[in-house]
Amino acid sequence: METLFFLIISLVAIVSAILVITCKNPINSALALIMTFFCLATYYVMLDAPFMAAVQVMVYAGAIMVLMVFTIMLLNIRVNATRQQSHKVLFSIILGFFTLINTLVIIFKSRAALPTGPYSGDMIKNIGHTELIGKEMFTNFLLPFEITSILLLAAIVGAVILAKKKI
Amino acid sequence: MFDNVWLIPILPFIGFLINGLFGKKIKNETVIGTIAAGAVFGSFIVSCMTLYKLLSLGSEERLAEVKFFSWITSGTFNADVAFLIDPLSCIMIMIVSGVGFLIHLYSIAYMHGEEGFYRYFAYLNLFTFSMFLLVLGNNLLLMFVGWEGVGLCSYLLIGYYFHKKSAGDAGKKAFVMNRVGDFGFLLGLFTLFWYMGSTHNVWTITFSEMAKTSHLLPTGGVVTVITLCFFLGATGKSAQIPLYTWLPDAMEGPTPVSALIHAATMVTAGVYMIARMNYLFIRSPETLTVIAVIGACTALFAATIGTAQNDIKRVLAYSTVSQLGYMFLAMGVGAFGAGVFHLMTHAFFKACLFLGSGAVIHSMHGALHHAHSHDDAQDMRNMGGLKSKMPITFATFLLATIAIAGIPGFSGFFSKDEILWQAFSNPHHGSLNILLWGMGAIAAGLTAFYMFRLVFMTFFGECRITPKAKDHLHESPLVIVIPLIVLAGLSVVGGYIGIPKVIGEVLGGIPNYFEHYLDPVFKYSEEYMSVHGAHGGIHNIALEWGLMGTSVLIAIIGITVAYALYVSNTGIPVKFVAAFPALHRAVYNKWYIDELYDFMIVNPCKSFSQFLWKGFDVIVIDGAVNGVAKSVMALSGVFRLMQTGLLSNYAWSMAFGVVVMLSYFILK
Amino acid sequence: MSNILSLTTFLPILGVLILFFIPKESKSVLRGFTFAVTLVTFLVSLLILTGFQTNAEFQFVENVPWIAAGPFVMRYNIGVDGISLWLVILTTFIMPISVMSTWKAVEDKVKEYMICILILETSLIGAFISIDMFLFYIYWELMLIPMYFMIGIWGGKNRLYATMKFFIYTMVGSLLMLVAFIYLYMIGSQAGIPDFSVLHFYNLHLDPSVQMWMFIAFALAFAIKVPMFPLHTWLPDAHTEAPTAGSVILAAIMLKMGTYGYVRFAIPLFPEAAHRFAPLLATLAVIGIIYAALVAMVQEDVKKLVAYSSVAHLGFVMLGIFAFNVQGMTGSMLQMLNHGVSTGALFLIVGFIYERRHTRLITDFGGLAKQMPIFATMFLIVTLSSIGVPGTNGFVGEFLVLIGGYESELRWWTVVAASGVIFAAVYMLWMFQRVMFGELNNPKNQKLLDLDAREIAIMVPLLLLIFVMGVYPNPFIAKMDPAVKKLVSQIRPASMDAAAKALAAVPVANAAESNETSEQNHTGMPAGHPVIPHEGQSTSPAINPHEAK
Amino acid sequence: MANFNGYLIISAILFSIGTIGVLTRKNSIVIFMCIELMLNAVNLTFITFSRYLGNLDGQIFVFFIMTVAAAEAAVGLALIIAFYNNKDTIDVDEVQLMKW
Repeated sequence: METLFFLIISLVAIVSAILVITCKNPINSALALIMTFFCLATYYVMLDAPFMAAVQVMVYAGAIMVLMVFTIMLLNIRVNATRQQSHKVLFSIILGFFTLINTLVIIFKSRAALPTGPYSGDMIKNIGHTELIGKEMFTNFLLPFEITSILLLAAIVGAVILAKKKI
Repeated sequence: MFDNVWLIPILPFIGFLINGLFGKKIKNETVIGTIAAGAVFGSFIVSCMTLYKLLSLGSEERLAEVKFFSWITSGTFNADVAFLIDPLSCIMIMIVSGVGFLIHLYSIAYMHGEEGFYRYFAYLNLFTFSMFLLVLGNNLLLMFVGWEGVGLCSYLLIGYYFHKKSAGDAGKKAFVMNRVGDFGFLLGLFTLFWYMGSTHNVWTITFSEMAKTSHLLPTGGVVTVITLCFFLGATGKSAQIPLYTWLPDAMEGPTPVSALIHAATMVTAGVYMIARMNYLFIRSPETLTVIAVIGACTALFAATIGTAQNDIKRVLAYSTVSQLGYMFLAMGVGAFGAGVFHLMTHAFFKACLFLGSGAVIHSMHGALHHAHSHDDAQDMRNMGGLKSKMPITFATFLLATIAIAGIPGFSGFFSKDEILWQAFSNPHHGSLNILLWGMGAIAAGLTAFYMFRLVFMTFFGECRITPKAKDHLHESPLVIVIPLIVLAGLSVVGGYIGIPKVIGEVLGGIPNYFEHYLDPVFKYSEEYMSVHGAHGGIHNIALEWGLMGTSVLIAIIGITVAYALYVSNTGIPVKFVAAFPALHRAVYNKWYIDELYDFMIVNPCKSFSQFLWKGFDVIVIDGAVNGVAKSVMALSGVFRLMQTGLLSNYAWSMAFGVVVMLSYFILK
Repeated sequence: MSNILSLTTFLPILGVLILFFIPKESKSVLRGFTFAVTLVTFLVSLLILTGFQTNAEFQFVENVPWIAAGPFVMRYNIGVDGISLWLVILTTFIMPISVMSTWKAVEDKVKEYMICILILETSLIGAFISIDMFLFYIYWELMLIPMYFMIGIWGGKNRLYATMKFFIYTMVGSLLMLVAFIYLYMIGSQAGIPDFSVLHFYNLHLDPSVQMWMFIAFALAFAIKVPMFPLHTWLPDAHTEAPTAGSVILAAIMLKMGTYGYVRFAIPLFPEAAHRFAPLLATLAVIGIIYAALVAMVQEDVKKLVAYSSVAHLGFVMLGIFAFNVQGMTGSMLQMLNHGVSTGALFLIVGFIYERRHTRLITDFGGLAKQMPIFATMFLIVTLSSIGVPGTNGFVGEFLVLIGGYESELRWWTVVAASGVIFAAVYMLWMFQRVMFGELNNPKNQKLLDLDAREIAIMVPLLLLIFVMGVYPNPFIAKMDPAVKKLVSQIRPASMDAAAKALAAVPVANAAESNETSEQNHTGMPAGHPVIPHEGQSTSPAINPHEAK
Repeated sequence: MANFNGYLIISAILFSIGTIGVLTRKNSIVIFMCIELMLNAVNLTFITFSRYLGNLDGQIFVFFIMTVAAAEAAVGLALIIAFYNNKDTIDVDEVQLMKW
């Protein structure tokens, strides 16, 4: 039963991903992307990572896509009908196809690694996923956490300066 | 015993240093002259003492080596600065210092008023120093130092009037031709050193050791190569057939220089070298034939050119080349003693002739200068009748001319006749002897002809000088005349110390002092001859007298023809020239040898090097280097086009890169 | 004292530091101070000379750990032996002279010029004394930089082309050498060699095929520097564009770097390969001698003529090196010193007339002998030394090279090289005659003044050295003899088995066969000349008159 | 645990779709979105493995990817706005100044 559900979700994800790259109007592709993000969120839940799903929805679907849609609206971009030259499209599809083939080959060729980590599936369920992540985040990964804050600061300052009309 | 020998070369060297460094400040000509002449006179005194000490020794142990310091020692090769005193070197130092001193004395007056007076005497002393090195050196390397040193000094002295382009060219020509000869000398030295070392483990270049180990040398083969190379060196230095054209051009230098360097001393270096290494030359019959033939050819060839020259010094230059041919002829037939004897007598009368011609030119120059005419002071055609104007010069000149012509009783006769007889009777060349003797005799006749032509044209007949200058012609000052007289005396008396055997017995058993004196030097070659030589030499007294008579007869014929042409009826030479214009022009232009050398060697060399530079160096090599640079630029031009500026291209190439790498790692 | 070598090397750097504090405007102080520094360095280097005992070992050795990066261990390992001693003394001797010669020649940016000269001096001395190959490589590259600036900034018209060509030409060569160094180090470290010191690598026996490639790399780098025949075109350009001092240093010392490289690194490290390549490189050397002499003959520019003449002189040095015997090697070492002195003097002379007339074309001169007599005599002496007239230094070196070459397998090469002696006389005397003799008709020439006290002071030490080395070369030869004998012994035994192994190992190398055949008929004179059979007869004691007496 | 492969397959597909999108589209905003899509595909892989391997490092790393993606989005969109102000278009092929 679960696999059937999984198949439906993946079908939806793939169709919306394709929609993202094919539809002419950027708004439609934005919406399709949001749809993909939701599918991903469900995956995360299926992988016993509910907190991640929540964060995914909030950050990606909520913040980033909203920003994107806002920019599209701000710049009221006319739908340009011109498509890339055909030969470029053909090459890129071939290239995309080859990346797919490569990754699939890696997936199937690689031997299954041993589960080494301390947190088994049911542990997450009974202790609570968020608590575990919090503990992990603020003990081993404290330094990267601080660095990401600096990264965000830099991004904010950069975005403000770049987007201002007269510097 | 001979410890003061080092004084001989050092005195002229000190004279050179003083005049060279401080000459400009001294400025007083007599002081510079006395320093230079005094230095050579000092060497003359010491050489006399050395000769006297040498004669006091018994004839067997007349060999002494005095070592000063070791010059170059590296590996198996060592050469040290050491002097060898033996009969041969004693004669040479006597000639060099004696004639040298007289010429120094003569030049004090001759070079009076010259702008570079100190420079002239500095170079002359340097020349005497290097000549002493050449003559006294006990090993081949030291001899080579003297050898090149005299070449250098002749370059400096020929180019003395350096503002004249012809003098500069003549100097350069002399040096380069000597250098070609030195190339041969070097090769001979290397081959000898290498062969003796590698096969017999005798690593030496000193003459005494070479002589002692000369029995190890084979006959012919490698010795022929060695001796031919040395002979090439000798032809370069002593102006024989292939490399003689520099000597006539060397007359650009002042006359005393021609007298000292190009008559008495330097040009005899080649003869001395062969005499010094007689044990080598005797061992290769092929080389001896080559030397004899070239000697005879040079004698005849130069004599023919001498007959048609008008410049008084050119005539004497060609006569020197011819007389040197005689000396090499003597060496070629194995008569080393006769060759050295002729060298000595030639030094006397040729120096006297040159100095005499110098006196004539000097007074002609003065006279023409007074008359402000620009005629050439050396051209015999505007001379004549100087007999009355310059009696002493005429007398000495005549004596020397008789000596060179080979009239009996004078030194020339004894030495030249001895050579002719040895050429005829030597055991080495069999049937070739007659040809050699014939060429020698004809050359003797021609010598007599052109020498007396010179005397008649300058001293006899009416004076052809421009009328205004006629009364300015006067006898040269005392300092010029004394050396003339001394040299004329020597050229008369000089012959009597080496009277040939056959005449000696007739005149009451006077032995040939000169031959006996030189015997110890040629000891090893005599031994070799007694063991290996073919014993076919002719010892017929009557034949010797007969040949002697014929050669004297030819000389007298030469004189009478000259008298007939240039004194009694002077019209004949003009008619003769008109009759054979081509022959005359050819002879007058030295058979176009110089033009031939230019055409065959000098110009192709120049054009080839021009091609090498412009063609090969600039186009090929530089072209390749710059070509590499340009191709790199072109290549970078191509790669530059890859940056199209389009984002999609860059993204695509990045993705392509990832795919390729990924697939590589998967497939590996 | 033990670290005198480092003191000599880094004294100029000390000078550079102090130079920074001297104001740029006070030119004479700058020049005076630099001259003082170079003079002091020369005096200090004389201490090395006096303290040097004549034996084959390295002396004043300093061996201090320097870098240990991963597999590579480099030590600051320096020392001087018979071979490098005289080259160091030559460097410190030439430097004060070249500084003195730029008194009036360089007016703008004098401070930078002096700094370049001092850095150049350090790198040259360093290169000669370094035993550690890596240290040698650093000094080898370091010397290019100051010379690049000296030619590039203070040079003549198209100086950029010349300096770029000079720099890239040498760089390419040295990169090859670096690769060879590292590869050698790799092999060495497997064989248990702890660091880069060349002494360890001397007795490391490599098999011939590896040796061949390594030798090619080294030989190419040093051939460019020497410069050998096909790779010489950078020299005339570099010389014509360089300022006087630059071209004196370039000619007197930097060219010796190439030949020193052969003697120190290329040949002793790879004896078998050296023997296999000896005929080829000797041929290039001999071509170089004749070719450079011929091309020098037709040059219009005096400096280019002198540049080509130094190519010819160094051809002689290479011939001496490849003779592989004591005379040849001593001769080439001497010829290096002579070339340094005489060509350095020649460039100074060309500099004098260039400073007066600002032209280098021979046709612009003529009849200077009357106008400048002192200059004329000095020019004459230096020309004679360059031709190699006996009594001057040129002759001793050339003679030993030729006699060494004649005894080795390079017999026919030496015969051709000896003819180079004639061409040398031709082009030098022809140039001398066109510049000095003849009519003084060019008005500009009539106003030239003779050498002043400074210029005479520069020339006198060089002239004295020309005569001293010509008349009494023994002290020079004695000091370098043991080291040369050791070097030759390092190469010589290898050659005996090299021929045999070369035959067995590399079937196709015909160079080995020619090397082999010429060794068989060693006794006969030029190849193919039969040894006369009846030689025995003359030595048989029975009838030999000599002993009999 | 066979179905883990499923998640990996999906992320591979999404990733390649994102790549194709980046390479083909000319509109810079859509390119931007495709990059976001690729990032998310990678996130999915991370979480799959963290779940499969049992340690949470993967998930925490996804956090960091998200922050980076956010920062990137901010700066990227600012760039696009600035670009639009100058060129009145956001067509990627217009920006050709960075060439020889």
